Amino acid sequence: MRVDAVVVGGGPAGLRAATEVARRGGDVVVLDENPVFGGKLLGQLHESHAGGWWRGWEVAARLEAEARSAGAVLRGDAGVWALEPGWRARVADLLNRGDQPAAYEAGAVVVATGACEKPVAVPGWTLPGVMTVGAAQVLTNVHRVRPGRRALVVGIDPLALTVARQLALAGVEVVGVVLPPPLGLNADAGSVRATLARLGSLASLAPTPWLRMAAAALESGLVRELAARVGPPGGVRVWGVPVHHRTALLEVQGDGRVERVVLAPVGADGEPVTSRRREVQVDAVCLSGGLMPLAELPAVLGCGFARDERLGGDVPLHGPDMESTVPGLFVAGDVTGVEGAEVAMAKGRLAGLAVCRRLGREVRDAEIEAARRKLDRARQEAKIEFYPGARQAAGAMGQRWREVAWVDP
Amino acid sequence: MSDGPELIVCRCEEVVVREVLDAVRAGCRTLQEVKMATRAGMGPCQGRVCRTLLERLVTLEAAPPEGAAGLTKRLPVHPVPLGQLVEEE
Amino acid sequence: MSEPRRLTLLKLGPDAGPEAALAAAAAYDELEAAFAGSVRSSARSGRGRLVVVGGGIVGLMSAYFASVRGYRVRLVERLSPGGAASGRNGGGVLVLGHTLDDVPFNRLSLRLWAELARAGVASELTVSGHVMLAFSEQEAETLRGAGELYLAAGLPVEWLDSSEVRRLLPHVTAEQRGGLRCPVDAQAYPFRAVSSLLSRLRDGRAELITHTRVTGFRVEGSRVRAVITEAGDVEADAVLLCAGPWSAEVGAMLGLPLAISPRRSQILVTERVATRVVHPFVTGNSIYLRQTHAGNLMYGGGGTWESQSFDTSSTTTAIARLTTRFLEVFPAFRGVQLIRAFAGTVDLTPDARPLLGRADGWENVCVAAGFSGHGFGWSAAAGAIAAACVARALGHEEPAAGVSRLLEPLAPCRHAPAARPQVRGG
Amino acid sequence: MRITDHPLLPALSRREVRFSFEVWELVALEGESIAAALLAAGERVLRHHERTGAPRGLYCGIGHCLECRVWVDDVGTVRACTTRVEDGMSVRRSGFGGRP
Repeated sequence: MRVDAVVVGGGPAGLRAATEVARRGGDVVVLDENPVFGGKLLGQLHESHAGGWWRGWEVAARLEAEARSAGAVLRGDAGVWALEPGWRARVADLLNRGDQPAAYEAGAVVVATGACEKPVAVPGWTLPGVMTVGAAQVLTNVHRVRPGRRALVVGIDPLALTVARQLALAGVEVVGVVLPPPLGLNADAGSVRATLARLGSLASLAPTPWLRMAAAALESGLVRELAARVGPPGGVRVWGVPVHHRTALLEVQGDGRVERVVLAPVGADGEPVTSRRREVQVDAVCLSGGLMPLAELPAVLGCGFARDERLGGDVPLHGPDMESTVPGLFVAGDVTGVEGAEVAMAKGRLAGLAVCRRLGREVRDAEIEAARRKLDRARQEAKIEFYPGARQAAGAMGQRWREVAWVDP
Repeated sequence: MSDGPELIVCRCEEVVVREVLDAVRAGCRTLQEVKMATRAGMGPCQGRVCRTLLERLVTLEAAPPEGAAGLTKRLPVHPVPLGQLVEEE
Repeated sequence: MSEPRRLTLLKLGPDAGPEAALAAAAAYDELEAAFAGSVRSSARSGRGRLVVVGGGIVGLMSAYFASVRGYRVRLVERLSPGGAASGRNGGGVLVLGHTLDDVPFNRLSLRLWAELARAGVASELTVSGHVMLAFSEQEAETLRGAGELYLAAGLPVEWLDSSEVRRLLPHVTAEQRGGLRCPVDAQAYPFRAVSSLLSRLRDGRAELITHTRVTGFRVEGSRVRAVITEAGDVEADAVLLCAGPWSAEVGAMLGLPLAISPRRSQILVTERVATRVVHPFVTGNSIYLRQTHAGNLMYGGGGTWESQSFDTSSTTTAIARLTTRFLEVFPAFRGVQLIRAFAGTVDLTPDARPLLGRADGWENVCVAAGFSGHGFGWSAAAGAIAAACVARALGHEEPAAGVSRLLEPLAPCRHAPAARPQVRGG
Repeated sequence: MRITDHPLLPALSRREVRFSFEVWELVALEGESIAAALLAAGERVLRHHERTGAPRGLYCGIGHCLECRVWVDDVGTVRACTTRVEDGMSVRRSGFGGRP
């Protein structure tokens, strides 16, 4: 089937991009693996910078309605398994039916595939009942099923704390938020110091003096060192959830499913004090290792990539109009750096305009400029930085684009 | 605390830390070579989950040769039912 | 569009007849007498320094057999050992389907693979048999005729009618018209075979120099004295070129006109399904397929999309075409998921027969390359024979006259006049 | 395990659908994923590892890790986390003769 543009991913960036294209008369189809649209928005529930609650599903519904009324076609259960330059998107109906096009030819493609969670390896992490915080969020807020009666959250970062709070709101007893095992392969997710650095970005949201202190400590390496050692020994409560920034999970145990966890305090040297290990009964464990861009389609196409941990890892190199190094392939949303839904929407809008221009439709420079300003503003206003320094990193992308700082995809 | 030798790194193929480290110590220098020796990264997720863990584990143990690629990303980018791949008439 | 040739592996030409089949049986006896048992270590040692160029399955096998024959082996590999087509292939160790000229060699290989397994080279070798399926009465007729010749060539085969095929392959389509089965054909797992050979070689048999490019040769008259690499010179009493599709490039450094061209071969692999839903190796309908020991189904084959290059990307065209053909054979698997597509580069020769033996113009250079898509199955025989060629070139052994006669048609420079010995980069 | 009273999430009215898992007949709510429906019914074990037989359940929840794959008759392998349960669906832990 021939269309003007294909958008891969129906989250905030993809829906927003499609709306821009459709509003300017473009034939556009949005393809998403999920049966419902909105991506990560669907499970989001946290306090917004404007005051009140950010109810992601309401935002998703609005974006979906806007895209549909502009004329975009939204197709769910659709897995895009290959992109061929020129362009052709190969699509699988994941329910294995045969009533929809298996390919779309298009003049441009927007990859808005979002982000996925980085793994946290823990002894026992394959037991049923161990899941990522993202999985717990979807179960709780989308499907309205509790991941467990008593849950432990592992990993101390903005997403983990947000989900811990959501679990508590849903009536799950959250026994605590702790560090992952301090194994070399979990990198700095298990380190007290790196944890404090991550928490700094949350300080303005969380009404906890200790967190604000930790944020201030970021300014000085010496103070950070000190903060790592002298934090409240019993942990702190963030949004009513006990956060133990000096306790690590050692192991998840159970016969065929999660039954208990083994925890131990972490000493000043960063090593767990195994002599003080203790068991806690839980039936769910939610792991958080942070988010990373999900950029497989650009990688297979040989796009240039740039590695920046402040953006979550390897991101497709892209220019000021969100075009990748492969002409006609645009990227938008968290796939270009983990910055959250509002920034993703702004990226999507910009990408949508750029696609229209690529398709030969009239887009005034002023409109592009306005979209760029809106993106800048969204970045400034974003309350949660998933990784410290994301704003600066995103700002540096323009420089990188000019330098073409390639890394092998 | 050591990285528990029996800790599963690749969930799909149940490859544990010890197997990966043994492969590296036996001479494997790249993720591709580790994959060949252990099956790590060969399951349905094709390394989407374990890739970063394997990268860290291998580089903790040995420096990969210059320019060595990690696990390659190939088509299809996610599993697809065979019935969806038949040629159109 | 003309009907594609669907009997995937059947390579018997129209001129194949009973006499050639009987000759093939006799040839196998010669090869067996010369090479059976050659996986076992001889008492000889310190016979000289052999440098193997190329760490694919043929290079690794050659290194293994040469070390067994008493040579000090160093193997130079540009990237990862077994990292190209040697690790990415169908894993067939097959005789059924080959030309009558090749049958004795492939029978030898089958035997040596089994000997290697007994000697501790783990490869998940399974004597699963091989069925060539017919999808028309004409194909059935062709296969029955071929069966007679293979029997005469010493290969046990039997004809299965359609219902017998279904008993052997419970999920196969009812559309098939029977099949020719060879019970002794086998399959192995390339990753395991490569890994196991590597660990055996590293265990004191050979020195492996990996991630190192060969840049030239140092020569003296008609002898190579050293292989020049990025990591320095490697002194050699003899050199064996096993660089697969890159052999032409390496051979050119010695002025050798090795007629090898690269061709992409694509393979697809599914998620695991219950093991042994497909036990034998299966060919037909223009594809080959097998189920690995782990339960994954893999399928691949030839086709018009292949490129004459070293490009190993996977194409959507091939994925669609191969999958369509696979589901025609096994419609029941339409809900199973494809998890990966991969590709390797095979080393084609003009007559689809390998280049195996001493190189014209050089006293101490041998070649084992050009296996034209069957290198994995061939590799055990290729390694044993290549090691013997080295021993002959160095004057350490004189092979039986019958074996020499069999190897004449495989002379490495047969497709082009040998240039005057010359060297580049030395 | 279902959340029926939540301070912030709006109440949903969802139709009941019937499906089967292995030998059990179960009731789900329309629109929920297979994994959610099974968890609501108390079942966390979605499959067993093909080689070791170890039980596995939902892990990433976004269709990425494939841990939750199950077999749906007449469809094939699907991800329990992203596939909506449908009336009459027959879900099994694996296809082709069950656990190898």
